[in-house]
Amino acid sequence: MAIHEQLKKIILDTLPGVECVIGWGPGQDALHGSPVFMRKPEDVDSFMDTPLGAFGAVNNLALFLPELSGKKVGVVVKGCDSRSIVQLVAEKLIKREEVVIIGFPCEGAADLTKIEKALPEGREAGEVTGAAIVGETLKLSLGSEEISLGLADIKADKCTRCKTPGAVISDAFAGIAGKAPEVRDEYADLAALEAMSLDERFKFWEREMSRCIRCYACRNACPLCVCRDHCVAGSRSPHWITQTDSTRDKLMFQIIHATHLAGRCTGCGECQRACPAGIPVLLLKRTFNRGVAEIFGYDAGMDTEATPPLLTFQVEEAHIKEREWQ
Amino acid sequence: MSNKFISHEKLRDWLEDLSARFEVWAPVNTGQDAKGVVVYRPFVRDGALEFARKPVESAKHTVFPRSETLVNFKTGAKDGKPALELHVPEDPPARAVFGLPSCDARGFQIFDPVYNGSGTQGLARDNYYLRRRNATVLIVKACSKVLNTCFCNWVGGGPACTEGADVLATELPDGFILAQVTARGEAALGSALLAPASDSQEKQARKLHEEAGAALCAPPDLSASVSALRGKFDDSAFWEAEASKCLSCGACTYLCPTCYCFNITDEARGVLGARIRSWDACMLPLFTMEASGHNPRTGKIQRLRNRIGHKFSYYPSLHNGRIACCGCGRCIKSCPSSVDIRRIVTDAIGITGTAGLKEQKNG
Amino acid sequence: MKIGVFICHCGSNIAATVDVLKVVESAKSMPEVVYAVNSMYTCSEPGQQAIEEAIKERGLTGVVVASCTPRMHEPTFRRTVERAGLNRYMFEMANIREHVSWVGKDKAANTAKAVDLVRMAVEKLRLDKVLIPKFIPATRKVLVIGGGVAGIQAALDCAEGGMDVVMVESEPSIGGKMSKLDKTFPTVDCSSCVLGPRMVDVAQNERIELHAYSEIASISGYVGNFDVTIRKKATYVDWDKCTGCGLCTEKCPSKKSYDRFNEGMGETTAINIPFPQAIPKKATITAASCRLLSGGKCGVCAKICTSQAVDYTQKDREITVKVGAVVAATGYDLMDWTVYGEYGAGRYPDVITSLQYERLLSASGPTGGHIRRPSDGREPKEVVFIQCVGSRDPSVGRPYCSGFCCMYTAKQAILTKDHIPDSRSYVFYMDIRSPGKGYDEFTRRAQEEYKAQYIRGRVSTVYPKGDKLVVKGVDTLVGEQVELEADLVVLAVGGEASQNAPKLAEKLRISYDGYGFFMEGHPKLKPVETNTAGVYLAGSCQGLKDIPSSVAQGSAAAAKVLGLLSKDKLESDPQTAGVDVKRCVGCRKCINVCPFGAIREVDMRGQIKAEVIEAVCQGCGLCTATCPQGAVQLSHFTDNQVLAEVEALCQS
Amino acid sequence: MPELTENTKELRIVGFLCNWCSYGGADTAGVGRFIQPTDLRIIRLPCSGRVNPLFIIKALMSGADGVLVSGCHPRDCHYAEGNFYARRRLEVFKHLLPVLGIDRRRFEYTWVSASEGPRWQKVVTDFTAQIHALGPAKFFADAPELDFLKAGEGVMQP
Repeated sequence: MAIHEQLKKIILDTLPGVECVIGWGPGQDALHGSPVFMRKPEDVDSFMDTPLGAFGAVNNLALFLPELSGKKVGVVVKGCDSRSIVQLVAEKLIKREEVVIIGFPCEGAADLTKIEKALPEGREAGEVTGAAIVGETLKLSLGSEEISLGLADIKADKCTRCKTPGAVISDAFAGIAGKAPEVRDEYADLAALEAMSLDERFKFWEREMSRCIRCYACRNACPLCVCRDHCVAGSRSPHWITQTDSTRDKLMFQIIHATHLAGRCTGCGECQRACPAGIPVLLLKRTFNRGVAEIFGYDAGMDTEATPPLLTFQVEEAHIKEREWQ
Repeated sequence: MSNKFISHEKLRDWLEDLSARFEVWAPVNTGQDAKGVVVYRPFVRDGALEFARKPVESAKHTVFPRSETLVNFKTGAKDGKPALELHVPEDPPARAVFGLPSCDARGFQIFDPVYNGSGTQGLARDNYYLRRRNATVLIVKACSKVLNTCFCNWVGGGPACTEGADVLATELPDGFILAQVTARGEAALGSALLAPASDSQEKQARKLHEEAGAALCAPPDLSASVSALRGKFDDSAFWEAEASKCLSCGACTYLCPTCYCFNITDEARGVLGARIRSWDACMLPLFTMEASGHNPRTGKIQRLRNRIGHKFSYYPSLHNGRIACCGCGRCIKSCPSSVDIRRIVTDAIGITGTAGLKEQKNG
Repeated sequence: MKIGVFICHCGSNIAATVDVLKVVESAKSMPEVVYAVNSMYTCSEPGQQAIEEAIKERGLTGVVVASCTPRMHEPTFRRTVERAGLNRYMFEMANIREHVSWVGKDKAANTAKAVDLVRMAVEKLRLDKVLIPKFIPATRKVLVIGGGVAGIQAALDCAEGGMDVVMVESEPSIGGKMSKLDKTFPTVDCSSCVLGPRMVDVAQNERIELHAYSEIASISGYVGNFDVTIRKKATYVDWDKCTGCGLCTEKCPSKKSYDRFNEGMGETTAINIPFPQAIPKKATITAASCRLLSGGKCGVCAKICTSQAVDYTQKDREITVKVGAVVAATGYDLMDWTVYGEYGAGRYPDVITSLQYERLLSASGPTGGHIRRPSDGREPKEVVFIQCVGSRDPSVGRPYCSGFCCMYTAKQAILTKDHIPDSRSYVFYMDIRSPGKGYDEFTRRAQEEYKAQYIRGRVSTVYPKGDKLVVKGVDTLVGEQVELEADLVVLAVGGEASQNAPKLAEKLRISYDGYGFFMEGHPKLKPVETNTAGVYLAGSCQGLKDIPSSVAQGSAAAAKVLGLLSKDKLESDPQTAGVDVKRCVGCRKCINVCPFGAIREVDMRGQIKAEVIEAVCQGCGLCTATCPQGAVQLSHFTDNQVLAEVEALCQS
Repeated sequence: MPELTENTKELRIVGFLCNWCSYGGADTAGVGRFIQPTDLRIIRLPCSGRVNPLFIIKALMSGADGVLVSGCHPRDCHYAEGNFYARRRLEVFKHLLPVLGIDRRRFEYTWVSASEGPRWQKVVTDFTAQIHALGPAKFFADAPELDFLKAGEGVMQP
């Protein structure tokens, strides 16, 4: 039985005991999936019923769990999504017993930006009229035109460094979890930025952030952003940033978001995916992820019993040489 | 007056020529590669102008900036008492926006009655809006292709609709044909660099307009949306189902050519400060937050209901039935959760609207 | 807001390197400043008067004084503005002396810096809020942890002042180290004659509730309202029934138990009363030595006890008490002297510690007050004292001076002569530290009257030779090697913080230094306070000290407790954190990090919110730096205030 | 100790100091007349644990050329644990600066006790020299969005 059929069966079995099961259904076009909240058995029909199938299961559905706390819900997760759940549980932001986690062996998810970049010059993803996955290729129709793209080339970056193709924790699992791949995150994206001079890096951010429209999709797409409606982005007390359309304040917000996620971010990349202006905001969070891994050997979202490193301390820190300066 | 033509080679010369009289804005690829994000930027000669892909954002900020200073102030003391000095910023320069799609230009027509005092509710004239609006020439570029999120024809527009445009430009293989629409458009076309358009060029342009229009599905009848959405107002199950996946971010509203809401805040440092107006969005929690801490729109369900209701019911009922949506599709295209305004409206009316492009085979 | 700014010349201290008038002029154009003036000495009476007058005449609602460090005169000026009717927290200081005029030579640069600091203070003041102290009810009862001389003094003084006292002692008897001493310096009066009656007073005082052989399991709460759980360790004897007759100790067949009270100089029975003057005078069974409790057959004590007090099934039990204040008087331990292998410490029976020697000197000790060598019971004639064993020795991690060893060594040399007139004492010392009343005279008496031979230098090695111990050292005054043959070697072992001190400190939420000694609130001005309100220190747990100093601290701590709890309600410092419940999302991050347990989770109409217990909050602001949505703000150091200060510095 | 030349133009250095140790250490340096460069301005906070790392970037983005944080030595915190948290947060935060294009050396944190006047002098002197070696930072100093804060000509009375 195909994975999505197995998942449907698990979802149908889960439904009677939960408020709803959150999964992926069709989006506005052939390339887009969309979160679907399955409450009735007939809602399950459209689950993963899209041309891209599991490859189009892009959204991190853990996002919706905190707002549903108090209700028992099921959620279908990719491995990376499960890490968000682990972190939410570790921080007691959701209750483990209120979530039924349904995992499956994820083989990667699509990156729409990469698909658009792979199209011929001047063409855009919105022109796509049909899609199908055939073997390792994605076949796209743009009107009468047919274009084939290799799946490996349009997979999200996070999939190439994924350590958890199966769920870290789950209550039900479709199929058999593959062996966790031996991958090391080399932070190639950061290295590319760091190949620039300091001045160029600053100009890079200035240029990228100038596109920001302050819609806060990055924040609202982040499953670990706890403040939600109470974000400091709009508050007067504290008044961290002005409401002016200034690159400085827009960058400041990204720094605030990244700082609040330091030691907590699982690198799911939803912030960057959600950004309508295509700003690589994940880079800032990954900077902290790398730092936290170096200093504390800590990777968020792997252990429900762990304390985020910035909410605790050691009297003697093994990897902090604070006396190096002075 | 006959139509004009400017070749691709001379386009930048003309825009530069235009820059003597206007602050010219145009779509620019601001990314790191050929597929970078296209947004509107002030024209610079060596900028990466792009007309092939639709700008991610609408052009509304060229007239209605994301933030603008309403008044500068300086606090101080005089004779042992606090004192205040005020200063209103000077008028902004005249602008010409080149290459915006028709839907973006139509968006301003939805702004106008709200800000020019002609609206049915109140007669306030917003001079900050009007002084920019009246000094801006909109040179619309007819769409040669449509996207699967486009639905301008549902709300009375079309790929080459001239409503709201001062000039209509159509891109031909070798250049742009420019048709004057309003008197204001004439100012932009008074350049020696422009040649008269030939009949065959005119014909070509008309053909392109027809082809683009034909690519869209036939529009459903939305005339019932005003009453349908009003009827759905208390149907919490309906709105919960539609809003479950919404993130309650501001992407849809801030990309929208017709969302006109704003916030006013004072930003000060020491004795100097400014009262600024900045965009606000009904999808964000602070929009309806009251000073007491009470928020009448408690969650995303109420917020999404307001956004759809405002565009397809409340605004039309105040403005002669005009729907406050220009069908640009950006809210759908850029929604991180694929919330589709077309579907919500047709669901509310209880009809099935075939969304998107004719050839499209939806998932 | 109407702000007045007062710039101090401090005579020439500030004016010499800062153009004060220029600062005044600049201040006049700062936000909401309606008055700015210079002042020769702002802290002087006319200086303060001028502030009061300006507040009244000009209707000032906030005041900035630019002068010395706020650590010096902030309280002074707060009182000044309060006298003029302002809230004392509507006041800020700019430190233009310590941080400007005294550390910079360039007058123009100093002046610019002073202007910046004044602007910063003005911007902060603009966001200051009126703060009003709250009053919290307090339990008028004190917990004294430790029943040594310091704890006894604190307990008795508190009881004398009308305060109820709960005393917790980990040993079966109170008395502490002092109860083990034979005599005390410099008066050579009997230690138990001095201490004994005080111990009895503790037992008899109706206000004092004594829990011996007990430990602190946990402490929660805050000043005025601590909840203490005391673990009463199993003694296997019902102390309510035990009369302390001692019959059981005579009949107990297990007589080889380690005698803790006598520092191992003798042996004792499994069921025992540590010493005749013990308070409470009750028997305790050492389970490990007891034949019955270690699995064998016996039960002799139970049979013999006339009051049926023995209960082999007894378990540890916990009781809880509510107190308003805590005095920690947990004393010290001797450092592990066996690290000095070169002295044969722990290997040669006739190399003993000074405390063991006290037990040999004591009439109530294992030898009945006759000095006898542990090895053969012979009276020693040649006694060598080695000082600074575990003091002033960085090589064993004890760089500090224990403070009391010089004096007790002199005392022991004197007592040795008293006990054995034909004996000779030798003292190897580094320096003689005797800065107390009658102390130096005392060490001289030891040398001059009692002929103790003081040798300035360290001992390199001690080794046995026949029934003697050879002590090799150096006399640095004459620059010669010294070699002595001793019958007994007494090591003046230094003290160290109690092994359990750090654990207790964590329960009390007080700081401790790198050695484990508890940190006082201020080294000069708050010697018995800690940084946790309502927790005080007495005796050697704060740092090693002799009996008079310990007693003085005991009294000082008692005075602090009596002062604190003299009213039914306590005034809390309003400069605490507060939660904006409208912004709080209940993520609990602040609760996790608060070092004082000052934030609790409350349910507000089904939503989790954080709540600061103002009386517990010490105002560190860690929560404010932790809260992602800025819902917890520390009064007077809010995010907006710090941001305003940053902007004030960066805009200029 | 590196000396600054007399005529070097002052740069903007913001210091965040805990009240109990480092602010006291700076006072001690003052009492001892330990002459220091004048660039640094000190913001007094109760504890280094009060330092939100975002204060640092806020200062740098608002026009500071350097930021120094100083607290009690580890184990000596007046509040027992504040500086332990600060140490972790500040250490992690250091990683962000170079990615933003800000020289890492524009921010340092250190520990100075209330008795360490001479040490405070050295810290200030060395850090000031370090910032002077890097020169002025011009992150957003000339950004047009700041214009709104500058009341223009032709001020009119209300």
